[in-house]
This record gives sequence, C-alpha cells and structure tokens, in this order.
Amino acid sequence: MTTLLGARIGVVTFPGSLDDRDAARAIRFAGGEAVELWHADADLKGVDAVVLPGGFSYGDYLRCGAIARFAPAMQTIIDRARQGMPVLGICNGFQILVESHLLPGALIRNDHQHFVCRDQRLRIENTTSVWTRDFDFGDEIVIPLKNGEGGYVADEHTLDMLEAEGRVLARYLEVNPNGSYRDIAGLVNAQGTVAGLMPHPEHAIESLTGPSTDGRPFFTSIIASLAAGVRA
Amino acid sequence: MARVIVDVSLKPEILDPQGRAVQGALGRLGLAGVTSVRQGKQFVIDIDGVVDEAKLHELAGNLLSNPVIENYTLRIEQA
Amino acid sequence: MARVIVDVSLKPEILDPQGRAVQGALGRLGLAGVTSVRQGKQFVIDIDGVVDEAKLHELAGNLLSNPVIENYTLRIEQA
Amino acid sequence: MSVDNVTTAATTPEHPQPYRDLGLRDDEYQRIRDILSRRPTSSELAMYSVMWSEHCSYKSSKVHLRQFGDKKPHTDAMLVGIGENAGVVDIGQGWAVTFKVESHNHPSYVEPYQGAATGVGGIVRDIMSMGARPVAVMDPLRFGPLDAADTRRVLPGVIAGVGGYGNCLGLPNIGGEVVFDPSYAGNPLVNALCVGTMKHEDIHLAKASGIGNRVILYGATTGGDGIGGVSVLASETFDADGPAKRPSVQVGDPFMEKLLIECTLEVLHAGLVEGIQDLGGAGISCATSELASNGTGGMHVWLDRVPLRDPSLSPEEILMSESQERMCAIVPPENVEQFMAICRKWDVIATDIGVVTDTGRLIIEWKGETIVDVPPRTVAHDGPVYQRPYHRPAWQDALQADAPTADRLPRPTTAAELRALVLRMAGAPNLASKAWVTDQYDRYVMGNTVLAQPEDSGMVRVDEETGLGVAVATDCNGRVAKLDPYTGARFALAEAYRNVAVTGAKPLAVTNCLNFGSPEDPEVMWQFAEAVRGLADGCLELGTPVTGGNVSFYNQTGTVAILPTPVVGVLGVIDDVDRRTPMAWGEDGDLIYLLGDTRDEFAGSEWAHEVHGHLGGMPPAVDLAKERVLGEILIAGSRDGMFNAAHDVSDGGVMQALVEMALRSNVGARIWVPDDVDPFVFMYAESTARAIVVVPRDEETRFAGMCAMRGFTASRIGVVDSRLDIDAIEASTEEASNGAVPAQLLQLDNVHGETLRWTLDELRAAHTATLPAVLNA
Ligand SMILES: Nc1ncnc2c1ncn2[C@@H]1O[C@H](COP(=O)(O)OP(=O)(O)O)[C@@H](O)[C@H]1O
Ligand SMILES: [Mg+2]
Repeated sequence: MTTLLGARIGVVTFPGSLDDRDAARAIRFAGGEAVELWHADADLKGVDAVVLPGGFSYGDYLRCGAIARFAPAMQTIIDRARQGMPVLGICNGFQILVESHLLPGALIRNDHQHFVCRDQRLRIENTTSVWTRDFDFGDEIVIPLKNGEGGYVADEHTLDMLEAEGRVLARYLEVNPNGSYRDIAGLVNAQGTVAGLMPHPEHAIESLTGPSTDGRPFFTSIIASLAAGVRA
Repeated sequence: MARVIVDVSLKPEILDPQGRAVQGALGRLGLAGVTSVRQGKQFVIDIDGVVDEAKLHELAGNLLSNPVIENYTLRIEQA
Repeated sequence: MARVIVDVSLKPEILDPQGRAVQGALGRLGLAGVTSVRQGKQFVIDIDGVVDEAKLHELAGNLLSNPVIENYTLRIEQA
Repeated sequence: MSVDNVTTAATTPEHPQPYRDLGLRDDEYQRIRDILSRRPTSSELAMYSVMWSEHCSYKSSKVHLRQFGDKKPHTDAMLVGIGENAGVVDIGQGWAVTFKVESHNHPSYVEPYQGAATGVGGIVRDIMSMGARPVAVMDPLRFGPLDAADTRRVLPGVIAGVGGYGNCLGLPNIGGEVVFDPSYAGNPLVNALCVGTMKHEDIHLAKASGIGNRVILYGATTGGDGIGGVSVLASETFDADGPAKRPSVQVGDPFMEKLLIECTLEVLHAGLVEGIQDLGGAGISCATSELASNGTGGMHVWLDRVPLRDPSLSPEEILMSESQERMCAIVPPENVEQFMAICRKWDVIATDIGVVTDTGRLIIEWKGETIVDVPPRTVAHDGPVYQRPYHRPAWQDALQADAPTADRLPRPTTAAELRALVLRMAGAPNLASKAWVTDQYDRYVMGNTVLAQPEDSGMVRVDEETGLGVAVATDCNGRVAKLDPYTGARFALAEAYRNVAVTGAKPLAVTNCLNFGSPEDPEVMWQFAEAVRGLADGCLELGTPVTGGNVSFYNQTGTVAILPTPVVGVLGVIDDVDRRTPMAWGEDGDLIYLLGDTRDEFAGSEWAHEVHGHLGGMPPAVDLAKERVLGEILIAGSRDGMFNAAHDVSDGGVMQALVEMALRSNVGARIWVPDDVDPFVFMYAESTARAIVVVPRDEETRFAGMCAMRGFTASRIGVVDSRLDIDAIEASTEEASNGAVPAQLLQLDNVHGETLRWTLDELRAAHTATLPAVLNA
C-alpha cells in the first residue's frame, strides 16, 4: 500500500448518503487522508479532491441527485470542479454530477424496472483521467454494481462526442445491467478530472468484503495524480 | 387515434415522502409560501381504433393506480 | 391561495422504460390498439400569498425537471 | 366540539361504547371499568383496545412463551433478556449485538410494497431503540405456488418493498428465505429480521425514569396511517357523519428512517437520553404506556402538541396512529436544547410532548382537558391472559401414518431417471436460485458484508480492527412442522444452528417468528403450544437462549390455516471473519466429505413435495446432541484451517447441496455413491445433522482424527476436479487460444453401476431459469 502524505480527499455526506464510510475507507486503504464534508457546509476544508458517494440523497425522491445538486457544498464543488479540482461521483454521486451538468447526459430508471445488485464486469477504456491512470487500457475488472436508476442516456451527438474524445471511462461487459446507451458505465469530463461511475469501486478494495480488489486503482490513481501535481 | 391521459395521485391522507422532499427543496431554493406539494404520475396513452372506455377505467383503477393508496382521473382527447 | 400544476414528461427521443413496461401490460390485460405509452410526473403545489411566476418557471425547469431529458408545462389555478 | 374527558366519563357511566367493534370482549371491557372505577373515556378505550389486542398483548401466547424463560439455558452471553424491544447478546471484546425478527404478514397481503417496506422499517427501529446501530437485515418470506396469479401480484411487490426500504436505508440484506407452498396462497408470510451492534455501555432501555425528565417525540409527523377500528370512536365523538374512514395502509419513508438512525445514534452517543422507545404498532399509546410502566411510573402528556400531518385527526386517532418513522426519547431537561439541535441538524422534527412524574398515573391532556388518566401498567403489561383450549388434531395420526415409503411413493430407479431428477430438483421453485429476489437487494453497503446470499448464513464484520463478526441464519420447514410441530420447531432450530456453524461461527442466541393460524382454533393452538415447547426444549439442549421474537396469529385463508411456520433465527459469533468457511470449493484435489448419517427419511422432504405433492409420515429424527457435535467439528475445523469450504445439507439433501457448491465455485467434482446406501436415498434424503466439508489433502489425517475422536461419521464421497472429462480437456486445449474455459462437470459414480454427468452449464440453466421464467413473464 502506498502512503503518499498530503492527499486530502473529501467525502460529502448528504442526508441519505450511504456509502460515505466505504468511500472514506477506500481512500485510507489507498494511502490518502479522507476528510468528512457535510452537505450544508459550503467550506471544503481545503481538500484536494472530492468523492461524491453512493446512496439515496434526499431519498432520491424527485430524480436521483436532483435535490443534492443544490446543497451548499455542491455549489462550491461545482465552482472548484470547473477550475480543475478532481471529483469522482459514484452511483448517486454520478447522478449528482449529471444533474449539476458537470457531466453530460442523464441517468434514468433501469430498463428492466428493478433495482439491481450484481458483481459487474467492466472494461476500462480511459487511462488518462486522474481517477484511472493506474489502470491499463482495456483492463477488465469486476466490481459491485447496485442501482435502480443507472441507465445512462444522452443524445446521439453527445454519445459520439464522448466516444470520439475517449471520454468513456468504463463500459459494461457481458451484461448491460440497466439499459445504458452504448454500455456506458462511467465517463469523464474533457479535462480528465471530473468522473462519474455507476458501479462501486469502494466496495471492491478487500477480498473479504468485495468480489475482488479491482476497485483500488481508482483511489491510488487520484493519490498518484495529486502527488504529480494535479491540484486546483 | 385517441390520446388518453391518466393522472394518478396519492390519496390525500396518504403520506407523500416525495412531495415532502420537493416541498423542502422549493423552500430552500427561494420559493416562498409553499404550503403543500403532492407528487403524482401521469400516463399519456395513444390508442389506435376504438377506445374501450370501460376497459380503460378498469386498468386505470387497478394497473395504473393502486386503489388502496391512489386515486386517478382519466380524460380522452380525440386527435 | 393558488394551486400550481407542473407536468413533467420525458422528451420524445428519450427511452421511457416505464412507459414501455406499462404498454406491454396494458396489451396483455386486453386493451387493444395501444401504440404508445409515456409516463410522466405531476406536481401539485399549493402556494399561499403572491406567486412568483418567474421563480416558479426557473424551478420547474431546473429542479422539478431535468432539461437534458425532460420537458415541463406549468399552469396556475387561482383558488 | 368537545372530547370525551375523564370528568364526563365519571358522570356518564351508561354512555354506550363501541368496545366490541374495537375487538374487546365483554369481560375485557368490564375489567377496564373495574381498573378505572368508571367507564373509560373514548381515548382510554382506544388505548386499552389496541394494547390489549393479540398483536400487542400476546394474550393467547403468553402462557406458552414463558417456557423460553423457564427453560433458559445457562449462559453469560445474555446481557438483556426477553421482554425488552430486543434481546442483547455479549459477543466479546466489549461488543454486544441485538437481533430480532418480526412479521408483517397481513399488511403485505393488502399492499405488498408498503407492507413489506414498513415491516423492515419497524424492525429496524426496534433494534435502534436498544441503542444499537442496525447493521444488516434479512427477510424470511413465504408465498403461495410460484405460478399462482396472486403470487405474481404479491411477490414482486414484497421484494421491491423489502429492497426499496432496506437499500435506501443503507442496510445490507444478508439473507432470508423464499418458500412456496399452497397454504400461503391467501396469506403470504413477510418476516423481517434486523441485526444491530453496539458497545456494552451504549445499551439503552425503554423506560421513563427521572421525575421532571422530558418526553420528546421525534421523527415523522403523525397521520392517519394504520388506524383501523378507531374511526368508530372518532365518529361517535364527533358529529353524526364522522370523519371519513381512515386508511389502514401505512406508507414508509426510508429516507426519514435513515435520518432517524443517524440522529438517534448521535443523541445516544452524546449521552443525552435516559430512555428510548420506537413507535411501532399502537403508536403513542404503546410508547407512552410502556415507557411509563417501565420507569418511575408516571407521565403527563400534552397530546395536542403532537405535530400532525392531517389536522383533522381526533385524539383517539392520534393515540392509535401507526405512522412510521417516529421515536420517543426521555431526556433530562438540561439536555433538551442539545437534543433539539441534533434533531435540527438531521432535519428531524422533535417536539416536547410531556414530562415524567411520580404520580403512578399516565395522564394525557387534550386542549386543557384530561382525556386519559390510567395506571400505565394496566395498559402496557397487565393485559388479559388466555388459556386457550387446545388439542391434538384428529387428523394428525392419519397424516403421520401416510409415510412416503418406496412402495407408496414411486422412486426413480434407473440412472437415467436419477439424472433427470437432478435437473428437475435444481430448478424446483423451493430449491431454485433466488437470485431474481436477492439481486434486488444491496448486500455490499457498509462494506462489512463477509457472507451473503447464497451462502448458508449472512455474516458481517463488527470490528474492522480485530475482525470480530457475527453470522445469522433463519430457517423453517413448515411441512415438517405440520407433520409434528414439536419436532418441526426443533428441526428449524437445528437447521439454523447448522447454517451458522457451517460458516465457522459459534451459535450464541435465538430469535423466532411464530407464524400460525387462528389461536381460537384448538388444533392450531395445539400446533403453537407444541412448537413453543419444542423450541424451548431445543434451545435448552443446544445452550442457545431465546432472546426475543414475535408471534403472528390468524394466518389463514377462510378457515384453513397456513402450515405451522415457526421461523427460527440463530446468531453466532466468529472471532476473526477472515477464518469464515465459504460454500464454494476451490482447489483441484481437495477432498469432499459428508459429515453425519443418511437414513431413508423423506417425510416432509422437498422431493416428496416437488415430485408427488405429498406430505405425510413422521419427520426426520432431530438429534440435537448430534447437531451440537457437528457444530463443534465445523467450528473447530474452520478455526484450525481444515476446511476450504462447507455447506449444510437440508432441503434437497446431499445432491442439491453438491449442485449448489459446484455452481457457487464454477468448478467440477467427482462424487461417488457409497456402497452401503441406495443412490436415491444418498442423493435426496433429508436426514438432519449433516454437512458437506471440503478438506485439503494435507489436512485429511487431522480432520479424520477430529471426527473419530468425537465419534462422528465422516465419509469421503468425492474430490474437487476441474479436468473431468477427457473430451472436455481436449476441446479446451484447442480452444485455449481463444480463451475458452473448459466445460466443468459434476460427475456421480456408482449409480446402479453407471456414471452420471452434468455440465455445470446445464445445472446452472436449470437452477436459475425457474424464477425469471415466471416473474419476468
Ligand atoms: N428473501 C431472501 N432474502 C435474502 N436472501 C435470501 C432470501 N431467500 C433466500 N435467500 C438466500 O439464498 C440462499 C439460499 O436460500 P436457502 O436455500 O433457503 O438456504 P438454506 O437452505 O441454507 O436455508 C441463502 O443464502 C439465503 O440466505
Ligand atoms: Mg443452508
């Protein structure tokens, strides 16, 4: 395990966040310092990067992530992300990022109408983002997926643009679990700093509790990126 | 071609957590005076040929809505 | 007191898995001729005092609906 | 508009009251009048009627349930016993766990989604009210036949409700059951279990002590949920038409419950709270009377302070409302401000509704009038107790005589028949993969799930530093319980105990959910009495005390009762979850052993049910002394690293257990039928006290010695082998360049002189197709 001092990564807790503790654990496992952030605080405590964890912020009652987007912490995060601060949104966090228009497209209800929890095989297709540089292009990984509204949709033009710019971070293999267009499981902004991922790497850092340890590189990547000077 | 619109709403006495969450958000985002928000569903159904109105009501009351907790209204717009 | 009704529907080009599932069920349960079903949401908002219409539109277009995939219509019924 | 107050009640003794509509009998109503020395007010009547109901007072079951205390085994593990919201068990290292299972059968039939969802919500609040953080849920479920129309209505809603609530709450679902039987067709069983963990010093009890302490209601606002009969009362008090009949469907708000969990844990850890209680069935009536009765003895409540969702509610209705996601805390006055601040942080409404007094009376005011003035014990604890008559059913002998012997129930005799039977059984609704269900549940959230479906028990890590963990399993075979309820309860206990031990955890404590028909039917009452006696005796023999549970009566369609269904949950502890034994075998060459003895026992078996629709005979013998030894072997073997895998043998016998292990690991194996047993009996008998273990070769001697020393049968029945079929090997070397995996086979030798082979692909297809074929149709 690498210990790179100085990587301070915030994890935002919204009312209804569920995987915040897991995200913090994954950051610590990777050698970073996890900093608790509270949705109602606009202050980000000087963190270098932010993880928006999974869960059901505000019950996900309106549209997933729609209400969380307006939280005071998010206002700061949106501004800082535009200036280059790395942000990873996992599941509900991904939904918050698309609702905030930091990432294009939208996430809608799974095509089969059910919540689904499964060990999902993915292919990593972008290894230049700050969140995936510790992967090799084409790496196949298995990490948990669990969502009810994980169907990625966008218009053809946007999809083509994402493909052309190499911004599809990961794609579903074997089974498309939620009807996502072009099997998209995750994507990244043009700068390679703001990433959204439907599956859960933070649940795959210990073989004891996850299907694999394939989730670790997401967290070691950001720590390495920060060490290499990617800071906003 | 007919267009049938079925609005489904929770019965007034049933808890509406979604509506409550929206009400909170509207308030926080600066809309004053909101006293209640209820969230319902709307189905827009296009039908070719004759519209079987009895059948429609049966399905609106049993499939599209759950009579135990929801009410529905149905209107037919001939196109 | 005013009652504001906001109908939110998916843009026509966006896949509507729920609508499709309902369409299938309607057919199986004997409703003939259904060519399309789209499922949307309806918000019924009660407001005391002056209604800030501009604010309402802003929130309907950003909070209650997601402009990337949805359209909304808004009507105000004074009570 | 005036309410029925204490003064009016004292002066109008003849005022007719609709107590019968509220489910009270004449003598019960008279007792209330005797207790109060006047007629009750309508609010008092509301409280007594709901608290004296079967559901809240256990009036039919109490006399039997006492055995759980009377026959309690000696154990130091029990920190809090029966009678509290949930029992608390010491698991060492300063940690304690609490767990309990509860039923939500009837609401789930009326409104499957909300019924199941609020069932989960209710049990989670029970666990919270002990001071514990809920860490996992489980859901033992029973439905009518899979392909019945009503099952297709109820099942998807129930699953979506369990998942919708639990997932949103952030509690991993680590196990449960899905059982199909015609007897549940008009009455599905939806039981929900929750496990919570805490440090010893965080244990909290539901009592209102300390004169002057405030009574604070927090959580959701109160609406008309769950109010059934009381509207009669309301309409009597109000004008002639009365308010509209209130809905009795409770709607859950898991988001609110999540806030309630975080808020509750924060106020508890800040040391702000004297006592705490969840609001479940009977709402405020229950919380106030129980808190007062367990504490200093008196309480004064201003009911009109309760925040309402529906302002038209009458005081009677407020007292009985079962609105979800509410809690009640007893807070010293100096802590109130801090308590309120924490509630505000979590956006939880909190209201000071009363004060603890030393009057020995529970007094409730409504807009300046006293509407309740009662001794709280008489409401909460001194309800009626019935000695319901019971007797052994006349048909019991005939049922037990109808044994599934070979001459009466045709058995497969040829190798070909047996080959086909394996595929059929793998896909039988009760044995088929439950992935359609469990894939809708989040099993990963919290990051501490070590084992979940389809493993024998769910296991969660309690302490990340030390690896301390707990395992829980629930089981019940209602068919066996019908054949003999006494044995049936012990059978369920044995199975759950075994499922925990198989994973390497040491069983410590028991919870139960006793689902039966009407207690007014003496034959049902006999089933109940026998089951309780069997469970109490069994727990004494196994040294695992019952820490709590739940009784659900009146589960029947018309006059036909469900199979007696005493669901038993067993909780075990494991010092280091790293040592757990999973069910997937791994390494080529590992040896497969069957522990225990197989007898020609098919009564109540899945084979008799699936193939012949038959139920009769004497159930398989239950020998708890043997179960205990088996448990010791499983636990010691896990601790000492002798096992690479283990799986209990129960429904579907040895063959189904092998199929499940092979599918879980995706690796083939060669099995041989021992010479001294009929192949069919070897494959599908359901004798108890058996398990399959997978032993690395270099551990064989030590393992054999351990079993011999304990006098326990261990038969080597096979070997893990990923390269079984020559053809498959050749094909695979050709395909190796394409990355194709060789077909894996399960092979069974010595079947009437023949060898049977199945590819894991065909077994998997049979095992996984059943539920989707019906439920996705
Ligand atoms: N309703 C359910 N919810 C969660 N897990 C379930 C449910 N039904 C079955 N399971 C899981 O599926 C697996 C197989 O169930 P079952 O065959 O009943 O196990 P067993 O025979 O060992 O009791 C177990 O891990 C069980 O916990
Ligand atoms: Mg088992």
